[in-house]
Amino acid sequence: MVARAAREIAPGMVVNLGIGLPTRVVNHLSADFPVCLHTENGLSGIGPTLGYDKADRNLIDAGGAYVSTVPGSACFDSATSFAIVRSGRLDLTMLGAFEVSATGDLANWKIPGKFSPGAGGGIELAQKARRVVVLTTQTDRVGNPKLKEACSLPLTARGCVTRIFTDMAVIDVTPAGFALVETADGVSAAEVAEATDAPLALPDTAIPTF
Amino acid sequence: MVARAAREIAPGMVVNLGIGLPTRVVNHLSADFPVCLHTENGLSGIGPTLGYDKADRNLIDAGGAYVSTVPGSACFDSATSFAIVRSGRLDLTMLGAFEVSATGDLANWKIPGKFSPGAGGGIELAQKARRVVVLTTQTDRVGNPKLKEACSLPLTARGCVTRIFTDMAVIDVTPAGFALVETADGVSAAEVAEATDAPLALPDTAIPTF
Amino acid sequence: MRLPNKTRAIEEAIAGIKDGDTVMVGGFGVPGTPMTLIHALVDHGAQNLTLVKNDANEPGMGIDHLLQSGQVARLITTHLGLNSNAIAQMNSGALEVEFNAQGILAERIRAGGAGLGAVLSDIGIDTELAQGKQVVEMDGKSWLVEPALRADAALIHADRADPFGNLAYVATAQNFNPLMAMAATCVIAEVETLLPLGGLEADAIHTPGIFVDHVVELGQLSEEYAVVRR
Amino acid sequence: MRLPNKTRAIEEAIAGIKDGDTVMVGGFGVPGTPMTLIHALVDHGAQNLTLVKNDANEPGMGIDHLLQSGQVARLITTHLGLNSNAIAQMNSGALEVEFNAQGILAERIRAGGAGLGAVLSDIGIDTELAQGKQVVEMDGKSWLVEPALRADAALIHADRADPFGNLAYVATAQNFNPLMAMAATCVIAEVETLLPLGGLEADAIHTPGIFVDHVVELGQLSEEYAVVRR
Repeated sequence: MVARAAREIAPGMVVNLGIGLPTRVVNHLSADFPVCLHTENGLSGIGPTLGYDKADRNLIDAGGAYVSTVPGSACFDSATSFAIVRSGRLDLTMLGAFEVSATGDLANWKIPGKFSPGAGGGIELAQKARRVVVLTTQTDRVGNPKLKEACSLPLTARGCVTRIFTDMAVIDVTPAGFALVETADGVSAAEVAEATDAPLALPDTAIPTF
Repeated sequence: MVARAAREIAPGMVVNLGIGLPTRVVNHLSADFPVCLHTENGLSGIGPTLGYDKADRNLIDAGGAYVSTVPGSACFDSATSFAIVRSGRLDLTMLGAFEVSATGDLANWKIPGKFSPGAGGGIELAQKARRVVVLTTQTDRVGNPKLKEACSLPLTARGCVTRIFTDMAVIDVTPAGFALVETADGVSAAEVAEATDAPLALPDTAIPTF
Repeated sequence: MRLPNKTRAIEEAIAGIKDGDTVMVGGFGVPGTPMTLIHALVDHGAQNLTLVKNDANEPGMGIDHLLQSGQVARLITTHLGLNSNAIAQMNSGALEVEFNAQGILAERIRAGGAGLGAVLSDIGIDTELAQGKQVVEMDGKSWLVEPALRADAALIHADRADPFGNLAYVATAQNFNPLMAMAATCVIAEVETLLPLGGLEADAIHTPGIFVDHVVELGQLSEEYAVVRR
Repeated sequence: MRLPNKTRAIEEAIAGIKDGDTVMVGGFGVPGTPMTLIHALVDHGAQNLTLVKNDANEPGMGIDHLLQSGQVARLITTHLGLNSNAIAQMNSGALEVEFNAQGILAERIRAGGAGLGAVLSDIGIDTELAQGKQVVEMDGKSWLVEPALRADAALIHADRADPFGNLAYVATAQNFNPLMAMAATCVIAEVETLLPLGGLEADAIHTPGIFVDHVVELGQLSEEYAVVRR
């Protein structure tokens, strides 16, 4: 699924990869692919993640991983970094999710009573990137679908998500709700629908696999 | 009067010298005097003004004069420059004036129907510097007093001026109005009062001269 | 991953500007004024423009060329004192002028570049500059609403750049350039020196290339960039 | 003219912080966190503090020391995910926590440093983060009022400085430091390398020394500044 999500990045894009699964997308981009990766703690032009031995103590991404730079990287303060986000200069952000609704609402920062560490930069990414896609497992640890008719958790942003990459499928958020685009190799459309807590439209044609 | 005004600058101050007469104060500060001069077009640590032959085409003050730097000068954009001004980091600004009122109102940017090129950075300097003093002639070109009971011109800022240096005198703005502090050598208190269009309090003691 | 290349021929960079556009122009006096891009905009010929610029340069220099060619309908600025042509056009009604306090113009542009709606300020609140402005009460105090400014295009002058559009300025040529480079849909930078990727130190970049759309390398600088002898 | 000297012993720099003060602390994770100044503030002992910091570091690191010593009554922040101590204190009610969207916290601090009253933003306007916030209508759209934040003191970490307090940061250790260095009445910077006046290039200074009150030169860096092996 991470490799499939990486193919969503078009040449020339400015992209922010959210904490967690999305960060791993960087490992699927080739050295000569033209893209600018942005991290909200103040760096454009992220290079591959580094091991502790090669790490620069002052060079991390927003998730705390030690990253490298590429020729042309730029460093900036947090106000400038979110000016980039809020003024619409991010072509794409890939975020994790607790829940995504059939109207593209995203919940990924708070589970009342259980998990409320603050949203960090997630709200601005979700609300202001030109395109927001989600990278997540189809269900949570106990098997409950993350794609639902409506979110039950506090929202990060409304109507922001346009596509979801899961371990089972690629699913679009359309004006009519969720629509299956692709399935993972060996997964059936029926299995995806079963693991989705909302209607899932199927294409008229054969469903590609990834 | 310019030399006298220069003595108003205490060691360690951050000072902005307005366009016109105030700019000349720089020539009365010694090389080892501890002070930081700020110009609103984006420089802290102004050094002496330069002639055209030695000028750097990219290094001017807000009045367009070619200036130099000192060790430790910093350059910054216009937003940062006025952040310095509005957040109260200027200990002192010296400004020119068309009129000053007995309550410290300043008018120095517009003469309706005659002169209205815009206020530039003058309003923020007058409103936000910790101390605002004025450097001007006692009367205008046709002999009309610039110090008046109330300003007739559009205001730059209200109640901002605390002291005025003129070719005739040093005059404070007190809660009771104008008060004579010093006179220029050879000028009498009566002459200053005559050239002031508002009551002028005289000290009980002998009046120093400059 | 490698960073995309944004170097362009000047005509291509400027081609997207349309009649009626709002165009921000960097510079405070000569330093930082994109003299070459301004001439290209005169040649391009877009009409009925709104310009945003700190000052109107001087007669025969900088944006005065756009005023003289009649391409400017409106000017948002802080001070016109050195350009008698601009003042004459304003007084005759040929040019609509909106004056801002200088630091407030800077903040309005920055707010546009930062995706904010406005800033609240008390500058000029008890003077005629407050006339017509929306007032908000907050914690018992009155504040003026100073709306964010954005533009269709920004013309920027930088000292050094790389092909991704990372920019560095020198001395007092910085002024409004880094702010305007955040606040326009299409940001065009003319640069004195174009370095390869990696030629600018990451910590010494004033404008991250993410904000910049087109990079135009200048050749020999014209006399307009030189020291002005008055 | 020469620029004044602001170098101080660490105890002298920190001495002015009082019980009940609001203190901004730079850093995002380890990079840019003024570890040494934080220890000095623990030793100093000021109580009932309000801290403003992007995150709460991790247990046993950075501002966790101030949380553990019980000096912090309130924390204005964006994310506590890596500090279980902070979350426990929040859940027990020992620590009052105010969460902000990260870029909005940055803008509120910058607005304080720029002498503005607030910024208007639409971030989170249709979520629970908007609850309790003042709303302003402008041009037919609703905006949240995000008030400026200022502090009594700011603790800053810089890579290089000169005696006047001009500061330069490296890599992602910049983060909130340049913003907080604008927004406090007393700005205290710890610096890894102290250079003579003129040792920093004027165009490569991130924080002009005008904003800085005290410069503290660090000796050998403690383990707390090192790469974190999880």
